[in-house]
Amino acid sequence: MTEQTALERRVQLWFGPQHPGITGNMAVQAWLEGDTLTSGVTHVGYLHRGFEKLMERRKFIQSFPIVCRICVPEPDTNEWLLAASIEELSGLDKEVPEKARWIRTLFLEMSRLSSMLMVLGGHVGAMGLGTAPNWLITLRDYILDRFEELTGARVYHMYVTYGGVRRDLPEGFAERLEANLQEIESKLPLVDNVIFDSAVFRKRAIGVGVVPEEWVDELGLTGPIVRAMGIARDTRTDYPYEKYGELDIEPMTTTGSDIFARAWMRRLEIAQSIDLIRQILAKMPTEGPYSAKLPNMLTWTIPAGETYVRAEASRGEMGYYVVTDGSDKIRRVHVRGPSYVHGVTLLERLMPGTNIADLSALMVSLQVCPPEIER
Amino acid sequence: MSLKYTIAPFSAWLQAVSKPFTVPVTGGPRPGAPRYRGWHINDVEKCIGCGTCSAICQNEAIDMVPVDDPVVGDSGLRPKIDYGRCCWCALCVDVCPSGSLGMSNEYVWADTDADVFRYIPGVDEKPWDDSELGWRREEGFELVDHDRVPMGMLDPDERTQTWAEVVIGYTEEQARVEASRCVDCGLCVAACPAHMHIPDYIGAIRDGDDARAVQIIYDNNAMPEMCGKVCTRRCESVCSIGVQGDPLAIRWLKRYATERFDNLAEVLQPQVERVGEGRTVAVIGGGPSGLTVAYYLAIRGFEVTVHEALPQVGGATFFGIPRYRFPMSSLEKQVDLLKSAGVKFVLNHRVDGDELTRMLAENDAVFMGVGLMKPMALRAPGEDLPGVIPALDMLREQNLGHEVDVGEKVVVVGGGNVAIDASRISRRLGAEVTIAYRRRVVDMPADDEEIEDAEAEGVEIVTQAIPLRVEATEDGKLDFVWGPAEMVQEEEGKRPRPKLIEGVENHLVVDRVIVAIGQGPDLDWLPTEISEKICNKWGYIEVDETGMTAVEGLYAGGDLVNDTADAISAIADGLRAVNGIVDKTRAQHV
Amino acid sequence: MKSFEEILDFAIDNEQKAHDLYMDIAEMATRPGMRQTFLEFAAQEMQHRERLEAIKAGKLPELDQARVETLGLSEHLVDVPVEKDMDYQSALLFAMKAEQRAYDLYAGLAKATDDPNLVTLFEGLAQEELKHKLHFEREYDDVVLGDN
Amino acid sequence: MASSKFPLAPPEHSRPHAPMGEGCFLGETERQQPLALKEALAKIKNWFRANSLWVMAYGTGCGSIELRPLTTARFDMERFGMAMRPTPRQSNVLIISGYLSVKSLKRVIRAYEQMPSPKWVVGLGSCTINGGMYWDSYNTINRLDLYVPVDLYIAGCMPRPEALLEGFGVLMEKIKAGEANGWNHYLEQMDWYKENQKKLITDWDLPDYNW
Repeated sequence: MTEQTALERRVQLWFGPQHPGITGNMAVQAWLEGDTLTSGVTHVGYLHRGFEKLMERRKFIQSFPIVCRICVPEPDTNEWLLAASIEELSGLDKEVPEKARWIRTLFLEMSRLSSMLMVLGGHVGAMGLGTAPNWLITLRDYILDRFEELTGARVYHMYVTYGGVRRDLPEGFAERLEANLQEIESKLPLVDNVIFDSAVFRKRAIGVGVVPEEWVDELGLTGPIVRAMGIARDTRTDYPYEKYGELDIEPMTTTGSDIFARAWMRRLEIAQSIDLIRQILAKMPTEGPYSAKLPNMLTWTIPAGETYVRAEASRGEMGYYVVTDGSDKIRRVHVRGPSYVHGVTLLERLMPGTNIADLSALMVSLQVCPPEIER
Repeated sequence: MSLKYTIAPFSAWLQAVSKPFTVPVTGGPRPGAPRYRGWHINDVEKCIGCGTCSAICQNEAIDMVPVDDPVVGDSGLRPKIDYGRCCWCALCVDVCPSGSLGMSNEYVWADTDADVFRYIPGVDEKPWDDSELGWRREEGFELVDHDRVPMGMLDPDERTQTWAEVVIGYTEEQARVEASRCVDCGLCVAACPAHMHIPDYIGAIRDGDDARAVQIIYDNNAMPEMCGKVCTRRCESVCSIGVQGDPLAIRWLKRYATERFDNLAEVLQPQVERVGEGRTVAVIGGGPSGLTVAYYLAIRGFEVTVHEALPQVGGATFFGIPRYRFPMSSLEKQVDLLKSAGVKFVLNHRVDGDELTRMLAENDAVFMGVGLMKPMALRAPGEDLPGVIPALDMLREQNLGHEVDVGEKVVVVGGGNVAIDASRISRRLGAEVTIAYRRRVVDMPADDEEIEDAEAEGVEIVTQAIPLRVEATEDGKLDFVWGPAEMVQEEEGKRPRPKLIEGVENHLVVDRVIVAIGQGPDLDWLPTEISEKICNKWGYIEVDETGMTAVEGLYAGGDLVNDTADAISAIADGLRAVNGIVDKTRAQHV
Repeated sequence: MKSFEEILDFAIDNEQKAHDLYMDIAEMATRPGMRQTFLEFAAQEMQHRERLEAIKAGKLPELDQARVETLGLSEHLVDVPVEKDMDYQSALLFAMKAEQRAYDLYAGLAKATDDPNLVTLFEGLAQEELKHKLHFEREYDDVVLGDN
Repeated sequence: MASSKFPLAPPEHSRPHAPMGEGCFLGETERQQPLALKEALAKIKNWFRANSLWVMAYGTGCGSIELRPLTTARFDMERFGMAMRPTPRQSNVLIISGYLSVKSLKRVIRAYEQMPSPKWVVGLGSCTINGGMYWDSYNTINRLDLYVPVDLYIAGCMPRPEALLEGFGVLMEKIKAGEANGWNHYLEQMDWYKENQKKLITDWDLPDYNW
């Protein structure tokens, strides 16, 4: 047998789009030597719907049902960002009632919690362990129940609007949410046992997929990935929005910057979210309007201007750059989602040298959300 | 790796003995949350078919389909929802001006056919029609603006001291804000007798294009400034925003647009076919219907002459409407526009029967809009006493600039706009005024705003008061005797009638009794051979769909013809006659 | 005391007289609209007459004894003389008053009679006239007093 | 999708579902069996098929977010014999969970054709019925049944897990009754489907059928 060249030994492998280990509808084209990737290219576009274009031909209020579909597991950040950016440009932000701001903060934090629960399950799910994901998705479902009660829908809430929120908290909502939080808290030690105390997970996660610290500023990394390096960076504390400034909140950090650290980071943030939700419920005023008086939404025009508004999604910093031209529609919007940086740029950099079996776990730990990459 | 990490995951087995949290499937799917956004429901009785739900739907999931005959204030359309488009955002529910649309909390629907997922809520029967729960319109969260921009008015105390216009009018900024409240449903267009293009001109005002607004307004109204001040606003009564909030101030917006321009001829450059070159038309009566005919025929090339008995055209809008509502300058502006369009006026000239016959022979068409000039008599004992005067006479004298003496205390009999005008004028002349009306305030045909204004100016309204007789007192005053009435509901849905309670008499000593109980046609001057053909038993004139009477070439319109007796209906009659005359002329060309 | 038939004949005659009166006024009227009005009134009286004749022939049930509530308009409005050129308001007023007089007649007869059967008949006829009056009063209330 | 682009009306589409008949999917042995036996066998087979639906886990659109809870203990699809399978070769239910971009459509066609017959397609949500949210998007298809035969639609945006369970119940009934024959229809009307698919997928590089 003649000696094969390195190039000849390389195997090209399509990972996705139809693959249970991929985090959504996207694909990775990988070149392997043995079972180690020499390089990889991400392929997106399977979910592209052209949100930014669609929003240019919808009136301001009509964009709400669209934006929440940008990120399926965590739609609410998008709703808030659209509302906040247009409120800033129109001057309506001064009229948002106090209670609406509290409800919005609660809403955003519930959304982060539900997303974190899902991703933590995904961490082990990607390694073929089914127990923890099944528990965590169910726990997430309890939060979805509360969302359903609050907003009228399980997944796409369309709850935040310009000037406030669409409905008040239902009677007894806080008590039922608290009961759910206790249920989640009571299950978390069990979850710890099957994730962080699992030999399988530790072996496959510790030291795998390390993101070097120097890439943070180079690539614009944000969110749990950065905090898992020990860098205390969190939009909620760095640029407080809504009522985060009035909450007792410190960015959680851990060290290691590997898959394990990022999973642990999410575990910490789940605890933090539960704590924050309790704080919000305690501080929220019971009386007062939940929405400002709105102008006619069918003819509402706002002055020309541009703004960038950001929020901390569970994946990292999410931002909307919005330009208006004085008409009743958005002139141009750019959705800056963390998934593009994490799921395309960072992932492609991390792929060389990664074991093909770890690729799925790596993608989950970067929390790649394909619909948000493509929009 | 320590043994702990090998053993710990097995703690999951503990769950095998814990309470399961599987949702059972028996008894159907779990009900949705109390405000779940499920399938649509619609209270079709409440729904007015305005289509606002369809307008706000970004997915074009809602089509308005006809299910019923349109009536005023209800387009007869109902939303049909396509669940191949719907995204359950419930913006349609939150925007619904009538509050009829809602959502049930049911959410299960699976079928093999893609074309079945659409229905008309409330019309097509569905299992969830009676669903108690689900997403509903909530008071306090509106996607449309329910609050009208308040109109500036003179202070009531100040008003009685002056003849200046009471309504101040919108500023540019106020008008833009008010105009932006429109949802473009078009119910007003159907309700307006003249079918003015209301959403279009409101849209132009909103977009800051006032000239365009005026052009659209003049498409089918030659006296919009008058309408902008005194119209009876049937448009506003059907405004979809008005179901739950304040209707759009359509009248004030029209007023704003027309007041913006002093020289209307410059703004309006009507591009219409001049079909009437070389043809002549005579108009008898310079009221709203006559002037409408004059303007639209003149810009089409007809040679129009308006014959008016009073020294000023305008008809009821001149002699019947007090100057504090419709100032002379506004009327003159309208007349100037007509003059610039080439309309000739013959003033102080009352046409008689012979002249009408001659006119019919000499002109291509004659339009008659002489209005209701004969006041209804009180027919109570003592009505012939000096000091008992018809309100119309009093208004005319006042508007002609003659001295009117109402004394110190006045009672006005009636509840229409004429009664209110007479009483407010009397207030300005310094009298103490009481209105005696046979029915209740809600039954008054007068505008609600007018009634409020009158009360603010100190007019006292006595309701359910039936005039019994008028007697002269010894000191030269009049004793107005009235009896109380009870309201009798004779037929469901009709307005209740007053019935005199026998045996009670109330006295009111006044200087003048002004009678404003209504007016009827006065067509005694018509030649019998014409009146025989065109009059009905009430003395009104009957016309066909082109506005023409049974006499060839004789058209009629205004209060004489319609049963609503307001300016905008007169304008609509005028437009009908214009179309009739133009169509006929065009047919003759061919 | 007169018999049932005689009284009905008297009432029929009354209706006939009213009919003739309206016909006369219609003849006098110069304006075609008003002529039409009075012809209609006359036609109505004819109907009333036919109704009474039917009762006389035993074809119709007894007269409705239910009390008719009128609006009380004719009581306090002035009477109008018969003129050549009556307008609609006067015509209604005239008709109203005529029905009122007919009512008064039957009501008076009912009072003056002792025979309970006849009282019932007179009162029925009186109510019948009141119904006619109410018809005109309603028209007056709608058309003439639209603004009051 | 404007109908003008597709002049052909769906020919005797997957609805109403034609009864199971002779077709190219039948093996040689089945062809030779007498009719009564064939029918009886078909009934038994359908009963088994309906009670062991294996679903391909391909998150084609946002609806897949509600498929995940379905697999957990709370909604527990496995009690109905349904399970998520990772590859088309192992599954017989393809869930199109919402909108399909043109790029995804190509993969869906490939995956669908790779699935062993009998196979069923379930369209979730408005997007598969008539375009849904993205009716005016330049990159999504509006009507799914122009490209692959759809046996069942479950309306919602997204349909909740409970609605999905109910929907699968309907699908099972259809299968048991032998009425869910979209796969058969696809083979019979292959030309029509291919024509529609090729109209949209301009960089067509697939074999005519992905066995």
